[in-house]
Amino acid sequence: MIKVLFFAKLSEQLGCRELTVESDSIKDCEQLLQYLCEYKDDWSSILNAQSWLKAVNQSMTSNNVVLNDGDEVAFFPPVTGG
Amino acid sequence: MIKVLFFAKLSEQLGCRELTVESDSIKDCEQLLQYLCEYKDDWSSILNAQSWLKAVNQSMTSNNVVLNDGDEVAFFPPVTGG
Amino acid sequence: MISVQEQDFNQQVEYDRLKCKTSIGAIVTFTGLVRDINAGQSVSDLSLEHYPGMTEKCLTDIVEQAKTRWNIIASTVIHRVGQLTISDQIVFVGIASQHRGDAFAACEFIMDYLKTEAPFWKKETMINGETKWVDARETDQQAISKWQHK
Amino acid sequence: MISVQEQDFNQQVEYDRLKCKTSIGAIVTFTGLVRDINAGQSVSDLSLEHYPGMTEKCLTDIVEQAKTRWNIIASTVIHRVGQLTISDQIVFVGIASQHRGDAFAACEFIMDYLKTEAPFWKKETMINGETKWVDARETDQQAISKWQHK
Repeated sequence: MIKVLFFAKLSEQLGCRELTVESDSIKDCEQLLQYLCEYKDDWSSILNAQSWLKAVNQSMTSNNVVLNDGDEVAFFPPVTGG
Repeated sequence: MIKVLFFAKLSEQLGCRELTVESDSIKDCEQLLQYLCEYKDDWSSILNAQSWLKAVNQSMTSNNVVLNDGDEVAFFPPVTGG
Repeated sequence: MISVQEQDFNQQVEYDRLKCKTSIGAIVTFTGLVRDINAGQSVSDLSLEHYPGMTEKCLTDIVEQAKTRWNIIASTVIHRVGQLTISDQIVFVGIASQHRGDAFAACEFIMDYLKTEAPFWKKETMINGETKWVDARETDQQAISKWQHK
Repeated sequence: MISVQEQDFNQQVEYDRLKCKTSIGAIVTFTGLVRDINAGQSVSDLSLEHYPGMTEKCLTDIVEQAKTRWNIIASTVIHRVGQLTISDQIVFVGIASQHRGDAFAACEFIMDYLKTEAPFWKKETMINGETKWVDARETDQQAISKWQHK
């Protein structure tokens, strides 16, 4: 089970803030993204429209990290706090 | 008439905070310093012991500024505020 | 002290908290406020979303990094979330050090990294009622580079 | 606002004074405190002498220089004189700007120049009763150089 989170503009566009993915075939971030792109009709175009940031277990990474059961993966736009 | 001021460690060593010099023969800072060195017995050694800072009319300068009647000249150690 | 909170904060309280040891010679604070105009448009309100859990972790990491580079006696980072309006306080970073050089550098370093790494997102409501997510600024990304050559 | 004064100042009051316009997005403040140890010796008290007239002129000049280099919406410089003790506030520099880069730079610039140009002199009383005039620090002179290449 992988917990997927979306934030800010991305969560608005997808109409989704949180998702649980229960697929044994997802081994890394790229496979997860592929799965999400096929999750709903318009998700592929939204997820590919710009380069979203990604955090695995609450640490930002641009790598294709290997995923394990219980991992938390978040996708979001560039941050704008402060 | 030239108003001369001393501050901090220098005023303590000279035993003087303020002095009025009424000499028509003092035309610039170097002549003033020469006059002060001869003002009291130990002033020459104190004034030459280290390089004191100098302000003419409340602006710091390292130049030998020309002095006019009514000018204010101050001598003091490197500043240590803040 | 690190806090992500909805409620406002008080300058004197935060200053007094930082001033905790007699070895402190310098306290530098930064406060970020909601400006009336952003990217040329008149703003009326701001809402701040964040990623609970990661936010606190990220701010802790940034402060720890600062502590490896500078002498820091006490530090505070407060970031507000939720609904804010013009001139409201958004963020506070305070650093207490022996000397001012450390306090200035650590405070600006933390703000620069917070701006580009901490998972906060601003959504503005304009005075015409329109809402829009604030775009990340290229200048914030550039601000990071000055810390990578020191 | 520039003030040379014997009385203490209050952080919240000075912050509120700086926060005078809705265009302000960043407020940076520096506060200098009397440290318990200076140059390895335990300090008990501090007395601050200055050159009345020149001090105010010099601080005004430094702030004006900062205004030519950075966008400053409001500024405050307060420097205390007279008798102070451990942890007492000595100096406050506050800058309000649209953006943080200007506020940080202007605040540190003013402190660096104040340290080397403003006619203040500190005399320390040690816990053993000895008094001595504080020596100027070479590092303060070096701090100036970073503003001359920018």
